[in-house]
Amino acid sequence: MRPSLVLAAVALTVAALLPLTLDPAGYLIRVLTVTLLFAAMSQAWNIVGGLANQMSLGHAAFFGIGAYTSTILLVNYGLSPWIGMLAGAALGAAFAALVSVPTMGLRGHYFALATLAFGEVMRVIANSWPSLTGGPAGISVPFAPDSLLMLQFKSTLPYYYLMLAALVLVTAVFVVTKAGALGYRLRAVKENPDAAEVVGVDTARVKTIAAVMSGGIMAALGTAYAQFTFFFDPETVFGLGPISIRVALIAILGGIGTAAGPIVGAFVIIPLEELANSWLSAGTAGLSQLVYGILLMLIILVQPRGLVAPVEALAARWRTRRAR
Amino acid sequence: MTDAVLAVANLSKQFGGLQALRDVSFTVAAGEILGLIGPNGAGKTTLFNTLVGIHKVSAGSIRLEGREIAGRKPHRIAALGLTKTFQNVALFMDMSVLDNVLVGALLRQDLRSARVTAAACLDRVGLGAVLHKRAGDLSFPERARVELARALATGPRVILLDEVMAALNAVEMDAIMGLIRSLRADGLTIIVVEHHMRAIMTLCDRIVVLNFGQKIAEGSPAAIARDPQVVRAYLGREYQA
Amino acid sequence: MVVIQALVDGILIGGVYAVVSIGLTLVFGVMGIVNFAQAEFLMLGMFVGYLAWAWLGLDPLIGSVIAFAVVFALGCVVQHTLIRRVLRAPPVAQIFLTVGLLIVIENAALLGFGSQFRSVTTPYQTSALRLGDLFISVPYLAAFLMSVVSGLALWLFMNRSWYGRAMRATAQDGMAASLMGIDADRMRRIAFGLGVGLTAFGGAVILPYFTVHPTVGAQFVVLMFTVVVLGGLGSVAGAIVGGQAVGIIQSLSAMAFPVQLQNLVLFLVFITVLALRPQGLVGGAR
Amino acid sequence: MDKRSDHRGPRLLRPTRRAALQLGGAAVAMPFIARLAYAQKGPVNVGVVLPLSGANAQFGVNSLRGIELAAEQINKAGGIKALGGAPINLVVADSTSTPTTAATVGQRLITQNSVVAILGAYASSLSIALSEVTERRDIPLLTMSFSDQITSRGFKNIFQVVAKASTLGRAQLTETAEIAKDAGQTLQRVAIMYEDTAYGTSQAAGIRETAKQTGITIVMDEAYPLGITDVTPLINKLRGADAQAVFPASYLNDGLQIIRSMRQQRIGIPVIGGAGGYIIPDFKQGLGEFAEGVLSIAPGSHDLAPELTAEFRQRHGYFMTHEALEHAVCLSVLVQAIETSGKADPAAIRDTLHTTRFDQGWAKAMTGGAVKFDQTGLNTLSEPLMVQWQGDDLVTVGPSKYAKKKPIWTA
Repeated sequence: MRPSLVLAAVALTVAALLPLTLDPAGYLIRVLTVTLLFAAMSQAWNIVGGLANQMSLGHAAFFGIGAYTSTILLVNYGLSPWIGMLAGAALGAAFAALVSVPTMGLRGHYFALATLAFGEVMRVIANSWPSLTGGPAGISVPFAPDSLLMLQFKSTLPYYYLMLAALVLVTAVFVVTKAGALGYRLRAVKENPDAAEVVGVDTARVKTIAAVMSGGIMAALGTAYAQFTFFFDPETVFGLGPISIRVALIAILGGIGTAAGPIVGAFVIIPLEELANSWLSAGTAGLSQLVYGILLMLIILVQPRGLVAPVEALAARWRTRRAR
Repeated sequence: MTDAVLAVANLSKQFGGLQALRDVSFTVAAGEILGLIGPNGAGKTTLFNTLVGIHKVSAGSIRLEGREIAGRKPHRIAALGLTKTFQNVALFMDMSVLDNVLVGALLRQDLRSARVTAAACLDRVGLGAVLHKRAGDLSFPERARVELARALATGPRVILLDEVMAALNAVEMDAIMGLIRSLRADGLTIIVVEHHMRAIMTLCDRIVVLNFGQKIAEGSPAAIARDPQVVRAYLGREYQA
Repeated sequence: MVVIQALVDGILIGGVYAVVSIGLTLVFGVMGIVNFAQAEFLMLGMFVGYLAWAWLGLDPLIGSVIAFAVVFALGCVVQHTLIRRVLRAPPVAQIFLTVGLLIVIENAALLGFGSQFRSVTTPYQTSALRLGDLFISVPYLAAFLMSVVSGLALWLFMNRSWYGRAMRATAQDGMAASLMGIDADRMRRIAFGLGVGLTAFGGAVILPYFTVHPTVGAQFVVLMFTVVVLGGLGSVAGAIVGGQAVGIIQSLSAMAFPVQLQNLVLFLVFITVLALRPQGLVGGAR
Repeated sequence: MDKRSDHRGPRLLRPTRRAALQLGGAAVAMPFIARLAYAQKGPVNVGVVLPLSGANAQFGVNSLRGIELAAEQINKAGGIKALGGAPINLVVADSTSTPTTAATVGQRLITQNSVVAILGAYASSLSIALSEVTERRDIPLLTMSFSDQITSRGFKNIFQVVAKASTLGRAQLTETAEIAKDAGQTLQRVAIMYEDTAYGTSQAAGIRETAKQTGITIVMDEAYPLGITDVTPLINKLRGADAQAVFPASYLNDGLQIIRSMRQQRIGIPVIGGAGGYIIPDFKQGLGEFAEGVLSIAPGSHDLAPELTAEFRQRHGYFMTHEALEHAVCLSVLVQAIETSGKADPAAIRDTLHTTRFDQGWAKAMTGGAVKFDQTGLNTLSEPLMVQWQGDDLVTVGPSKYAKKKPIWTA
């Protein structure tokens, strides 16, 4: 068995058993649940940002589409969020395809800024269309008794397992994609788009496929988020800071393009935010965020390729040595 | 002209106000090795890039086995059987040697058989021993051979080689020339851009000469070597030396 | 008449947008870095201007010079200690270093200045010139004129002084510039200081009508990106055109659409320009 | 009264902070220890969730100052008597300005600090997100957020001490019409402009609704994006609208810009702000003499109970803002509920809050001199006030039974 597989199996076992030691409606499990969700979101971003090297700063657009689609369907038609999740994923994927058209030729900073604008467009639309979205006042998921069908629980524990399953699923999609033909093509496009084209890679097509996968998954996670928090407003799900920058940051800090990166990143960033908040915020306003910002900069300065990069490098050296 | 695998007619390419290619026409027959020469800046690489679709054609026609390919995207052209290597070596530096070639092989095969093909192509260019090295860690001559293997892996009908012999010593050069001949023996059609005149003269069946984006001569190596216009424009000193 | 009023308003505010955004484009032009923290230097400039007014009784239009000087110095330090270290890092690391910087500056300001909204009181804060039915806001006009002056000064600096030429040489090829005896590190330091200093200057000149608080940067960050992308990333002349474009689009779009949608209109223009002319409206100009 | 430049009463908070630190650290290392916190005896922990950083920080800090003042007074007066003098221990958490964070820190306060109730979180979106947690954990949440949504969802554990936004919006229009009538003018054409936030839109909806009922024409109805950098397009529209009065709902920055631009264009019609930025000291500070005569609706006002709010002014150098006042009321009402029920138990507190009329302590500073919640948790006694900048102070000018001075109407 490959060492990474062993590691994954151990991590999964720990993750599955850990909640049994925690208060099922407590704070820690909530933090862990949010962490798993953000790890999954960041992993979805990683398909575009890591494999295709397209640094999207607009992934909130898809996330929000998912959250609003399922919630609107639930509020207005009583449809199960599972159906809403599928509908949202379809819409998110479609929107990703749409975004791909004007951003296809853009690279680096230009792509980042264009996607950022798309995220903001969605936020403005959600804000200015109250008859559909509830507008700036936000939208609440109606209270319902515990039910898997309606994806609603009083305790945090079921959400924990929901998010864990989501993370496992998204990571599996990422790993399979990366190891498959699409993964090779995406890496080729990332390294040298001209050369990739000349040896037969349809760069536009593979980038669009990656974007559509990523957007669809992100939207599905939006539904999971809506069901978990019960209330959200345009700024929460379409926000540049709370979502778009955050998911990219998590992947980058962990190490983009690797399956472990977003997970490691999320387990560093989200608890760090929480700790900074719970230790310092009662003292002086802004101090916790200040410390958080300084830590961010330090990590980027010390390890610009992400926290898993040194481990990856070691593993790669080991692999080549063995291959010889 | 039915036996021409590649037929270029009145091809022009403009960048803004700069006329990089003007009315270039030539054909290549199946199984031929065609040399393309010209002084620096004559438009050789531009011609290659235009043929494979990296640059958009400004005017003219390119027919591959009778089919018009001008205006198509590079990957479509590659799928139809025309590809090239890059003068400055455009490998996927962070990927392994095998994976580089694998990407080319994926054009016509699934992942499993592509891997076999890629290894075979690397064997053929003599790099069977470094499959798992990072492409960026290779020496320059090795990189050029990976380029060649990657192009071969796409299963082309016509292949354009842009200075694959640069920086090689005499032994290595002979090996590559042998390889190119064996590819021709397999039925490939090859166009070669090369600065090394001895190589061009011994390798090619026919030579096209470009200068200032225009074709100024075409013929057998011997005829080209005697063409006064070519000698004046380009060969002169260097070839006689 | 209404159109002319909207146009005049758009041009005046556009001048201000231009001067706060020039710094962003300058930093990108010289170093290839998109500085997400740029708007935080606007906030710092506003605070310096405010304190100069509150403590020394200086009008913000004069305080803007102090704001420039202080933030210029700070910018040099930031460049030397932080930005310099990621010049060769992947763009993602660059962007997120500046995101970290944004968080740090914003919260340091919250700690240092408190969360209060602060506003200066000037004798001309409610004055306007009146030309027939046309109103020209004095604070806007003053900010606009200051912007024009600073834009001219920057143009002179970049084109007439040795520093300016050396900086442009560094922007084109840092290595070659070093070989010619230019201290590229120093040029980048000055460029970054100048970039954030100009933004701070712009922050101070809008004080007569705008309120400062630690999170005021967030109101400007996307706007600044829009300005520089419309004009072309890295192009100083472009930032001026982009600023005008944004000002006029905002002002005119309000006549046809609800004001609520003014940013939607702006972003759609932004995306269209990026897709069709990624080099910006003034492509090629430097 | 000790001298302190720091605003937040460090002595009061120091134990809290250390406790949070220990608990936080322990919880990460060993979840078992965290549970022991439940067994703790002694002070009564009250959660405070407020935006202490981010865009709403100023209002969060003011709110906290109000709560701290009330807590200090209660503790100085011997704590909670029904519990043998147990002191109030505030556990403060920063919600930043994001709803998710508000919910998460709320969860933390409940499970780690075993708070008996939570106060907060100023902004409606934060309070709503927070209430989703408190409702599921059956912890009372006392809030001064205006939004109608707060008490319209059938929640059992939420208590809104102020009138709803739609009520405020209605009063904003009817009170204004009243004042205009007294000045001999009939209000027929009004303009509304509001930021597109939960607060702005719901208040505008209240005005719109009332205008329809009372036959007043709305000649301009414009939402604008939060964080607008240039209000001139709005004022240009206002100039063309021929309104008799304008109703802006916004925080401070937009408010100052709106007044300045109006004055530049010589638009002299009365301005009736929608609370928010129009009734804080900085408004006067920013505008100086140009603040004079600006009216605003307010859910509460410091001058209704000068004997209570004077200490705040003394301590901080400005009048007690309404959010500070109402948050003090939240704490005071909570403590009275604990006294009445005799135990620091969330369920008992909730039931007492639903059934009791509170007329002691800070509750006296509210309209009607008391607080009484109905079954939805809305304070039925709260009435919106009309306040006006006169001289250096913000004074209550309506409704007449609460008015301290006569309103000035400059038509």
